[in-house]
Amino acid sequence: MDKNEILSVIEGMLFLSGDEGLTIKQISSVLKLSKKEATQYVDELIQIENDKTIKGFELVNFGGVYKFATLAKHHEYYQRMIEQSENTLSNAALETLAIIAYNQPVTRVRIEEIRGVGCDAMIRKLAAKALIKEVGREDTPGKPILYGVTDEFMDAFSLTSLDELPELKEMKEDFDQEDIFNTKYTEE
Amino acid sequence: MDKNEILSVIEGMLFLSGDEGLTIKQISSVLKLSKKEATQYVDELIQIENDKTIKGFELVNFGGVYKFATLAKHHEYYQRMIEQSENTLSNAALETLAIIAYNQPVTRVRIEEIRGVGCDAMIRKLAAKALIKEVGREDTPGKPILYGVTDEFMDAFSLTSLDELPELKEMKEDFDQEDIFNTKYTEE
Amino acid sequence: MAYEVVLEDFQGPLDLLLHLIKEKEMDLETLEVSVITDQYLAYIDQMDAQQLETMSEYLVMAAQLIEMKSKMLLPAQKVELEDDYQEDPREQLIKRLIEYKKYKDVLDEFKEKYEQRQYIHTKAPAFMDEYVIDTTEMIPDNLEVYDLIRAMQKMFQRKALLAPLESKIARVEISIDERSDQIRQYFRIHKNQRVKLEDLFEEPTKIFFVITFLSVLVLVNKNELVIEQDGNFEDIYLKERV
Repeated sequence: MDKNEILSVIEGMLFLSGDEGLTIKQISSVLKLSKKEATQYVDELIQIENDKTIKGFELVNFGGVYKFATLAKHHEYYQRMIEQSENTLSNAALETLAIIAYNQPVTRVRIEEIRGVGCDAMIRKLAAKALIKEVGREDTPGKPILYGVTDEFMDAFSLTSLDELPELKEMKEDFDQEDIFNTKYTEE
Repeated sequence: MDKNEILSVIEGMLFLSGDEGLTIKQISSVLKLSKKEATQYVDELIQIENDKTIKGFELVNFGGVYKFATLAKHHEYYQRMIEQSENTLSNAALETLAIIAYNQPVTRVRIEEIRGVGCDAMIRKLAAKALIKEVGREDTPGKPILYGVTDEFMDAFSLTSLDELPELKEMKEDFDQEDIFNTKYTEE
Repeated sequence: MAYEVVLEDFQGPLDLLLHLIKEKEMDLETLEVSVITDQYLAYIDQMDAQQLETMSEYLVMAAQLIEMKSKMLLPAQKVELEDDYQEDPREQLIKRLIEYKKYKDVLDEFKEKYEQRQYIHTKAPAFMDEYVIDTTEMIPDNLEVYDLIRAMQKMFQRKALLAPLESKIARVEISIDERSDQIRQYFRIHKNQRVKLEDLFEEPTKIFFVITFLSVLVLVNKNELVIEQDGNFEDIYLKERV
């Protein structure tokens, strides 16, 4: 593999890792390079990304974690991008709603566990839209608030019952042969 | 804002949006451009990303949604860093999806007619996978649900538009005519 | 044995029929109902009786074929008469087979598109919840259940993407004692060397950072390690106290 290919793969890896970013250790292990080599390649990549004419994001190093990050000077556009999506619900909002619908009554901590990201702002936003509401307190230390979906939620998604949502099992399952046999011919 | 800045912001927006991607409409509204201008910029950006020497990802268009995606040829490296949730579609699933894609909007009964088997469970499953969705009701007795394919479908099959589906070989259905009988059922 | 074969290989009675027609090298349009019916019934015969419930579609087709075959044994005149008024069931079946075959023919290409897509990857959207300032009470009016399903599917995909990285970034709860021992071990390997403080922070998790930092303080406090810095804003080094 020539140098440009290695740099391309590193670029792709960093792209895929998104917010999480990658360490030199991870890069070197995927590409089977020494840490020293990996560091040299990453340094070179930083230079290349930095020199681009069209630059929507750059390669940064936060405490040994490398990741792509957008430029501060374009912040207002990204802000606007989020705002623009307010007349629809963002994917993050929909995801949070779906988790609440499937798990209600559910605490914020549990939602965050499932999503893998903090949801504080999101929950406030959804509550402001009356799509979710507090439905009680969990009987555990700290008495955390339990959330559930509202009639407005049912209305917004034209649901008469939460049973109309596909089963979680169906959403996760693969289309493996085995399963097809069990379901295909069992009709009403 | 000069052209390079606009292209940079679009690049940054696409990066942030990840697999959700962006439509021309979203890009044009954030940058306060006409749709035509936005399309030109995006086309230009596709070209620029395509011409990069170091290329870990490129700009793709699946069903009118633009997003960055890594290159197929580097797949083996990314496989080492992501869990390959072996996504396979069974033949039954593919068959059902194909019939829906070519005939949408289409009712379950019609799909079953073509396939010659019941499809209730399969349709529920494809809907749970977000590959198809209800797109309305047919104006016939019983108001049966009409199904169509989704953005997720377009992405799953790397389609920019449904025109890219393989062409169905039309056979004349008029059996009173002699020439029909010339076509032989042979293996391709 | 044959039952398994049938189910695995065929997507239904039409699929099985196409297979038999191909096997017999028959013209689809001049389908010989009697031959095909016998073949079809031979397949059905091999099926496990216990599974017949799930085979209803195959049986319905078998019944239709038998009916067709018997009709064709009737005097031709009568068939002709019926022809004027209603479609010959044989032609109806042929039509169905032709239509079904149309989709069957593109399936490989269809599948290939799907498989190709598996080789390219996208990333999760950047975490931008922090930008969410909107507190309007408006609920968008264009929502559908599909939106929820799609969001969940994206989340499952995202989780699959992050899982291996997360597992590498050992989430194990490590105690200060354990981490201190690891650091001692580290200095046993790097004997008499000055080590950059940041080299100890190899796992990029907050908890690991905190535990490592506290462990270093403990070790310094116990006089096992010394902190050195050559000047303001220079790198910070650690070394074993000898």
